[in-house]
Amino acid sequence: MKELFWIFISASLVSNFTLALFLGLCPFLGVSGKVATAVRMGMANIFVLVITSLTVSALNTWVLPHAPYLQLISFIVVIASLVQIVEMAIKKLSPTLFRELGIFLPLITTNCAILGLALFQTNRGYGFMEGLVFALGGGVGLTLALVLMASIRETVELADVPSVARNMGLVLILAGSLSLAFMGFAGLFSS
Amino acid sequence: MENPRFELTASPHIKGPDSTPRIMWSVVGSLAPVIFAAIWYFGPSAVFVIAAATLGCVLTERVFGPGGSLKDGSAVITGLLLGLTLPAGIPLWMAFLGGIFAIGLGKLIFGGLGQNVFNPALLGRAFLQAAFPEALTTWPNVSGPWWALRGDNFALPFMSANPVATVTGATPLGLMKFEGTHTELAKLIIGSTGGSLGETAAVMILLGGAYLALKKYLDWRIPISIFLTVAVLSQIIHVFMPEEPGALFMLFSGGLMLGAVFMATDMVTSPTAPKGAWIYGGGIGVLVVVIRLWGGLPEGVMYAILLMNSLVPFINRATQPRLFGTGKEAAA
Amino acid sequence: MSEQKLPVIETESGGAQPPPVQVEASSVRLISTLAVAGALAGMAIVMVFQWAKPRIDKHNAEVLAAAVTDVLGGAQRYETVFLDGDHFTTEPQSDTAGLDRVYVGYDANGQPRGVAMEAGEPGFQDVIDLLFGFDPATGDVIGMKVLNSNETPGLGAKITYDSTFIGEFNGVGTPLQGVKKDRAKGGHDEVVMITGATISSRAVIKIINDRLDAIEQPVDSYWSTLAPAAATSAAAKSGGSVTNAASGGGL
Amino acid sequence: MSRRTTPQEDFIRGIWKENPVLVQLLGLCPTLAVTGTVDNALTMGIATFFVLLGSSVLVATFKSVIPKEVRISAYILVIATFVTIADNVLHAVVPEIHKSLGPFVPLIVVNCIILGRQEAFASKNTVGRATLDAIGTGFGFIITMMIMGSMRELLGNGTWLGYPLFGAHFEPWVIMVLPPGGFFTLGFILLGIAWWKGRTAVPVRPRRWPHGVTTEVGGSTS
Repeated sequence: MKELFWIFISASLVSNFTLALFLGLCPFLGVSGKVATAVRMGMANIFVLVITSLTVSALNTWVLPHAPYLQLISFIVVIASLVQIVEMAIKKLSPTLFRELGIFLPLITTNCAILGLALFQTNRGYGFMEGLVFALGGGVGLTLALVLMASIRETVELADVPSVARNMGLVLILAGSLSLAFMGFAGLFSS
Repeated sequence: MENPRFELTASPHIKGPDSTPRIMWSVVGSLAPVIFAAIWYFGPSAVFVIAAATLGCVLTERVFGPGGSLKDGSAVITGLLLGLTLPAGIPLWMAFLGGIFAIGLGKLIFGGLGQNVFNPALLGRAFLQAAFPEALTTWPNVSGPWWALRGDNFALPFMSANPVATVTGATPLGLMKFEGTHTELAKLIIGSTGGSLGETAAVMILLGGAYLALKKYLDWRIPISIFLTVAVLSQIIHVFMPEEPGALFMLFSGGLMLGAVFMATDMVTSPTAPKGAWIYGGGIGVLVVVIRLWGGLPEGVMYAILLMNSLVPFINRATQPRLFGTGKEAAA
Repeated sequence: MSEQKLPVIETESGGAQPPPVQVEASSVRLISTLAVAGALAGMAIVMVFQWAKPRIDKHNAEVLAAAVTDVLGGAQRYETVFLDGDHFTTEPQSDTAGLDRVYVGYDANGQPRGVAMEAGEPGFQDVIDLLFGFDPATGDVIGMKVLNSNETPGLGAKITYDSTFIGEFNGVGTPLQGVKKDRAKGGHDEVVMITGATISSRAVIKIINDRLDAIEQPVDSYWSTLAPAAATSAAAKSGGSVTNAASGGGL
Repeated sequence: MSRRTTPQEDFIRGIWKENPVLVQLLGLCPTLAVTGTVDNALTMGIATFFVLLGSSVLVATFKSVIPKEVRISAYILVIATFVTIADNVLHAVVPEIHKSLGPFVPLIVVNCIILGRQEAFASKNTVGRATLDAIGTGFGFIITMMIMGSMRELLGNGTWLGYPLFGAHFEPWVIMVLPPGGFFTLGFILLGIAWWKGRTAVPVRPRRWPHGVTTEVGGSTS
């Protein structure tokens, strides 16, 4: 139990998926202009991360011990198709949810965070429960970073930012500052 | 609301008729007792370090800032505050570099005064802490002759400091966390303990803070909510886990006083609405307790404030339905 | 082909094709193309994998052997033993993949030199994995090597290369006690921590202590089957470590 | 393709004018994650170069055979194959660097630069042009990785490719090799490029807050 808790804290705060591991940077830098969008993007990410984690646990248990060289290809193919199937199922079952999250799903499939989760989960030898908690923590961390960034950017929109920093420069400095602030969580609950 | 008249001054504009420079220079004045205490305890090193940090800030503002922006005094405040958060023995070039970073990436890149998200002084401090962790956690002992340097202040730029000749000590929080020993409360209050230049003398900090609160230049809700949260939370934890320190120790040790009174209350980077101030202060308090008790670092005030700074846009959204034009209601 | 004409041609060709026929025709083609591509890709991957696998395995074995030699003070060879149920054995009944394991090192004369074991727990940033050598006969840790860590460069990361710190684990009583440099009393169980990196140093000490807590019993009993003569001293020592723990508890 | 480009343009474009990282802001994940040291950055750059070149050549060769409907799947299959090969080769040849790169080598698969070049260029052009384009883009990526890696290793460790350059007393800026340092370094480079471009062209844009701003701006966000 204690270990699961630490995995969650680590993935969400200490080694935040986005701010420390650099996973999910595309949405972090690209879709972080508006808070409302960022929240939905984060939710969709949590959702896909959890599906991914379950898939990876299954693959790691039953398939990959026999064919380790297929690791990468099977991760990509299986995750992509599973997300597609879930997307279709959601479209059928809950059109409202689909409208909220659906448009992000195809984008997310080829996102660093998804494959990154699969690889980190495998490299660290996480089992079923550990993987699930890792995915949840990673998703929460990603959402946290995304929403914080979006709310800051909405405010900064109104500032007289110097022209050299208008594009990505300021966003990266902001990301660095957030990452710096998150260093305060170093070592949290580790002993 | 029908016909809003916009006065385009920089952001700390909800507090009435006082102009920004006047407020800022009052803050500088209120820091005087804290600086005095720093010099009293840490000798000439305190003067050099604070001066180096301030010089870094002022030069950066002068070179990259909009013309005449030095007059509002905000760069000087950032420099003084940054200097006060540094250990006395730090090489001066590091303090100077911290000043450049604080103003350059903490303020000017957002467009200058009133538009930044993070407290510039703390951002500079966090940068230095991450860049030079060893120099930033070397605390000189308070004993020894007054006029002696408390470390290798004059290390050449970009070069490491020579190992300090004087005995290095530890902060009360460090002693608590790693050795399980308590520091006497009286020492914590008058400030004769190890620590950053300006954080040790609790009395002096409260003095400066009271002056600012009376002049209504700082929102009293923020320090009060931080103190309350830290005290209540740590006392509850202390009851259940007696090995953890109690409320008084938590309040008077480390940078809590300095941070709560002078950093967290920065008008630009704190919420504008009263309700927001309570949420913000409470959040800082909780984070301080969590990082101090369960984090890897002995002290967490700086990170707690920076983290809550990043939440301020969010808090403002939640506590103020409209971002603009509500200043008068909020202040009333 | 001029720019203006291009879109016209496209719409014409798109509109002229009878859609159902094309879908029918291409769906077979789609699958066959992907299947062929997949088969080729699979072949290429398997070929490279077969070339790389022995090299990777050889390297891993070398790294492990070097590390075991390192932490066991120059053991000549080592033997992997698995924890099957509650006891160690070289030939476990169950599949070895999921079993906890330690490495018993032997010196040039074939005498058991000590037991090397891997352990890992969260440090300052991330999990620290290390290998340490343990001599059940004396109850001492006789060597330590960090295998994987993600600690702060230049500070916490010193646990991987600071020779003074690593040297501290060369013969130290268990359970280990971490002490600061100026507070060392020279006790047999003291490990002097790296200045400025106490959190990472403490993590290393805690990882070793926790691992021994969990596994010392079966290791000791396996050790006694290897070296019957050492069994008595191992028992005596475990009494010794209890007193150590009691005296250390007040700190 | 509005206009035929010369081979030189195909090659040079990816290095500066359409630099994948600095101009198009693609592939930021490896650019930030593994540039703490020059050798990591260089290895990553070469691995990505290899995957990009291999995929581009293959895709350009078989572009007429691959049906449009499954092209993305086919590209990903091709890319994943090359990445698996690169991963295995690195693991066998430079195990230490492979270890420190960790999962970021397999993550080349989702590097937008590679898929982007297949979709935008290799699938529409001849093998020769696709090769030139891949080499140019790949070099652009390697160069960016080297700039990032050099800045971070020099300041963060006082060394370049492991050789100490500043003498024994240099105080390293540890932050440069930490995650925030990655963001700050790239941010700085982008600021520098924007400054350089602004110096040569474009007049400064008017301030976003002219005096007649209406209240709707505040209202629209809620």
